Amino acid sequence: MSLEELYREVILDHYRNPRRRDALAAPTAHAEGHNPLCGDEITIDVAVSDGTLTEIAVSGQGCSISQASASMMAEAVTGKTLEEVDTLTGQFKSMMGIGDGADPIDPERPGATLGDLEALQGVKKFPVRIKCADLGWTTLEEALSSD
Amino acid sequence: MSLEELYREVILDHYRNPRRRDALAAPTAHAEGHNPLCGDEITIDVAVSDGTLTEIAVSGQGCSISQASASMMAEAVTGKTLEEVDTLTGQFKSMMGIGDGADPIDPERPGATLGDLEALQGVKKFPVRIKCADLGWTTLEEALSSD
Amino acid sequence: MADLRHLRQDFPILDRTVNGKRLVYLDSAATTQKPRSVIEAIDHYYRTSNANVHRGAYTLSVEATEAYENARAKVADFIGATDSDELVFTRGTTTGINFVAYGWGLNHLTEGDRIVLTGMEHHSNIVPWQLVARHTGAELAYLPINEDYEVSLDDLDTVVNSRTKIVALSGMSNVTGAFGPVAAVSAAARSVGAITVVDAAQAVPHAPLDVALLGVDFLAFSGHKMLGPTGTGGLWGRRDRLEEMEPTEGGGEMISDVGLYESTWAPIPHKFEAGTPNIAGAVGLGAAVDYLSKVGMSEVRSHERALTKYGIEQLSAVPHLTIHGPADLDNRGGVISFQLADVHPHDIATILDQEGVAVRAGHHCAKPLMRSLGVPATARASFYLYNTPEDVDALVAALHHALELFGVS
Amino acid sequence: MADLRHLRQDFPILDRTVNGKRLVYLDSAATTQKPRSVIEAIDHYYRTSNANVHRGAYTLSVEATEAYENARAKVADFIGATDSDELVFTRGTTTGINFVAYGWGLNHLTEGDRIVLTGMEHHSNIVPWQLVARHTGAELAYLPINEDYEVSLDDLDTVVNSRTKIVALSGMSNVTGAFGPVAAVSAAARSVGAITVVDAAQAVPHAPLDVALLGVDFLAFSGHKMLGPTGTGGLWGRRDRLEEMEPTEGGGEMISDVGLYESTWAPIPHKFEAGTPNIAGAVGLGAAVDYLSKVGMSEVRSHERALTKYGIEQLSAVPHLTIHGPADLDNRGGVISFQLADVHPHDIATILDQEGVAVRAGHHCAKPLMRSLGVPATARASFYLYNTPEDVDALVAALHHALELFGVS
Ligand SMILES: Cc1ncc(COP(=O)(O)O)c(C=O)c1O
Ligand SMILES: Cc1ncc(COP(=O)(O)O)c(C=O)c1O
Repeated sequence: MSLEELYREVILDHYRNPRRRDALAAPTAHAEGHNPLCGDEITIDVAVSDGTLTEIAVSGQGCSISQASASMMAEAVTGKTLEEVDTLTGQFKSMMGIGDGADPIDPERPGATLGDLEALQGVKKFPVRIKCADLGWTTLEEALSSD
Repeated sequence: MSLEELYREVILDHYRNPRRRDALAAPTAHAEGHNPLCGDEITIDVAVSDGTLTEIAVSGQGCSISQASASMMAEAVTGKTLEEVDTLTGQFKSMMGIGDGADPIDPERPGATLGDLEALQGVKKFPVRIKCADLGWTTLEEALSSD
Repeated sequence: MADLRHLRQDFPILDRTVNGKRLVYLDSAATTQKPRSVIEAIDHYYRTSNANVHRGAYTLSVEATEAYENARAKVADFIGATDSDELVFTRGTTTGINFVAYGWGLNHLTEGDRIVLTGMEHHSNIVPWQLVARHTGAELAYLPINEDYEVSLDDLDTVVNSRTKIVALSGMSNVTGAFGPVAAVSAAARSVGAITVVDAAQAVPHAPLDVALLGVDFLAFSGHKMLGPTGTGGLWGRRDRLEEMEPTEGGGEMISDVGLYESTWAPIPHKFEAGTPNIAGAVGLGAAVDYLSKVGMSEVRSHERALTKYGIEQLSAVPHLTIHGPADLDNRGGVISFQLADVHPHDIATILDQEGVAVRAGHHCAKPLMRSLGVPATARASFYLYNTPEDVDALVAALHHALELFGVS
Repeated sequence: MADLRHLRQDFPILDRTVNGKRLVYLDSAATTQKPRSVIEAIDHYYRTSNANVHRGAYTLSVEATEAYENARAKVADFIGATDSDELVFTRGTTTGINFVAYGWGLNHLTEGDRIVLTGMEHHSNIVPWQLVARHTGAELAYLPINEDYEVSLDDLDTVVNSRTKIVALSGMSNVTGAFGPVAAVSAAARSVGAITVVDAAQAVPHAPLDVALLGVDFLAFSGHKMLGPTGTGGLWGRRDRLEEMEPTEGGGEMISDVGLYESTWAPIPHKFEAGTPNIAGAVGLGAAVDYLSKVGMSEVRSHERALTKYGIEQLSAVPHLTIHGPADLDNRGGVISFQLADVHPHDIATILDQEGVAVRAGHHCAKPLMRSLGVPATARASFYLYNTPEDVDALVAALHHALELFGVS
């Protein structure tokens, strides 16, 4: 368990410069997520049209892990079909060792499916922080299911 | 600590044939006592005139100790001045090892001051039962102070 | 009799003497003794992992949180709850029933509504309902007990009427040992849209129990009556019932957000666990449940059933002794209340204590039931897995001594 | 600094390592570690005297009752109460405050009455009052904190107005360490006929305190924050206030008589102790109080004062570190909340944990205060008698590592 593995540069970059913060002109769904154990918060607006997540806006506050994960997620899901988003969510949760395992990833090469998000795999070794990494994803799921 | 010392014949006699049970025609004071720890109950009516406790009626239910003690007390206080009752109460409590010690008794010869009540001195060796022995006396004190 | 004699060595207190005699502990209905594994689990927790739970990002706090939440999962599993969120840790049965009375009762009862209880309830399952009835204008109604010491179902359909919102009954009386008719009563409750609350203080510790099959809404029990630490207990509730229930204590851990004037609540079960919980207690209760599961609750039940049979036989042979409780062993647990001639129960307890035999004497927190029995107090012997026929024999011998002392023959 | 280093050997957990490093426990404001004497008192109780208290006429039960009531006397004495009936055992501060809110508040507040709180309260001293305000139509008003992190008394006379019935404030903030102005506020309360309730969760454990001199009406504290077991605490109340307070839990032990429809209550303190209490917990709390008394509360206070001085000095020298709390050491206790550059408190806690240093991160159950501070969370180090300057040094070293990891220089 090395802290250097947890606090990768790309994570700190997303923490300090979170992507997709701009409010959406016409969101079609919205959700607020909250980690009662630590107080982290994520709020998500999405615009979905024709089965595609065309735009997303993320805001919130919390630790580097929760904020960076949500920021990377926002990048990763934009422009994807809802089916692709669903698969990606499953794959991310698989990497974290949570979820139903329906969307496995190659544990040796998570980057092959998850790209930048691979940087978060160090979180798995810090069990308390898994919920932080997962917060954005759970909030997104909620937004999409409230649609 | 021998049980034979606790359950003296005179105690069982008072338990089975409690004295002074008859209701008073004209009580001047009344009190109800209750030992919340075991549920024993004593109810007392007294008639006081010219500083003398002329009559007393006791009723209640509970263990042999509480009922016998109240019965013996009733016998002992009838006809006494309030001052004498007060002294006797203090002496009884002294024998039980409770009270303020203002009315000491000769520990070697309690019978010299307390008469039959001496039979209760075995109770002192059974700490849980001291409150039982004392219940009648405390109730009497209450009745007299409510006067 | 399922021979559980080998378990006695797990209970350190059973090695002690009282007044020079072997301790014969016959008061498990009040609280049970603790096996070494429970005592050591508490000790170990304080020596290695003690920290406050939740909101802790450091190792110790994570370990403490895991220990606490693992205990919840174990206890939930023990009573057959598939969803451990449905298990709220409490201080005991009393707290659990009060939570339901105030948290569910206060906001579901209105003037003229009815709360149905039975004639064999413990004060814990009476007083909270009296308080809530007073606050809401609801009325109380009782299913009385019959001459077999069982809850009478004769008037079930009229007592549990259309205004009934809550039916609360004991799974087993702590005085007579009689089982409560939970299935029949909860069916009647359901048919009028009322909820059923079970006081399982004497039920959970002594026999297999499966909340998933019982068909009730809430069930409260005490950890200290099932080998666990004092100050522990559980309230199980169906998820939807817990969700519609208000928290009755406000504070830390039970909130989602707190503003100056308004707050919102955490999801169940934390909504009902305000403040720092009894963490070591929960850990100890988890160890207790492990112990009971290893022995097997069917074994516990059959051991106690056999011991109760033997106890009733032996006690019935004591002159001038009357037992208050059902004769049918399939309808009662290991609690035997009795009178002995005109020896007052407190005197019995004092006399037995001189022989090392610990029994309880008094109204057993069931004054209304005592009034039905027509006595102000009883003496009570109650069994658990560590009791043996020799314990019954010691009890019987001491009772003979009591008769002698009181000159009864 | 009062050198209490020799006490460390009394705390078994301090021997353990975390992530290969010596455990540096800096989270005593959340819960404290336990000395061997407390752990052993619990163990001893279960091995030798465990029984239910009160109503027991046998030796074990008498011993358990004595142990329980002796613990009450010790704890009462520890806080300066001359009458141990004024000390109610609770599960913790949260339960104590809820008891007062529901038991005293509900039947003394009416529409338009005012409850005054301060801007530095823990959720435990906010949420119960919100709940009771909602039930009664009373309103909440706040004494805000000023730029020195202290409760502002500027508007005391207008905030504590003639409609005020209850003033509730903390003796010491668990976030900033600031002491609450108990004397000034309770004087203002008295002058309008209001009662004062003190949240003494952080006050009782860390300095001498004497309720007989404080002039307040109720005072709640937690046993587990003063070396005692989890699931313990005390509510002290002036006799007349306790007597006019309603019980908030109904059940066994708290009654005088129970009928089918009406009941009457036992005298204080038992009126507020429904059900089987946390007996082993009370015994452990008694041992904790013995331990603290032997060390001496003035020693504890001066040790912590010196450690806080050192801590503030050392932390102030860490680049990009901001402390949220009063500078005046006479007006604060041993709790230091801080921000470190843009490193989120949870990240700080995770990083420190790798060095064995346990600090808490989050809103510390004080969301309204966090809003005043303008931060969603802080990291917090808090001290007790077993902490040393080396603990502060370990904290500071780990904070430097955090700055490195986050590339802040
Ligand atoms: C100031 C203050 N009040 C109240 C509490 C609540 O105490 P408990 O969780 O023991 O009920 C705490 C501890 O978290 C506290 O620090
Ligand atoms: C049937 C029954 N209900 C409720 C209780 C109360 O349990 P506790 O004292 O653990 O709250 C008891 C135990 O005394 C009991 O026997």
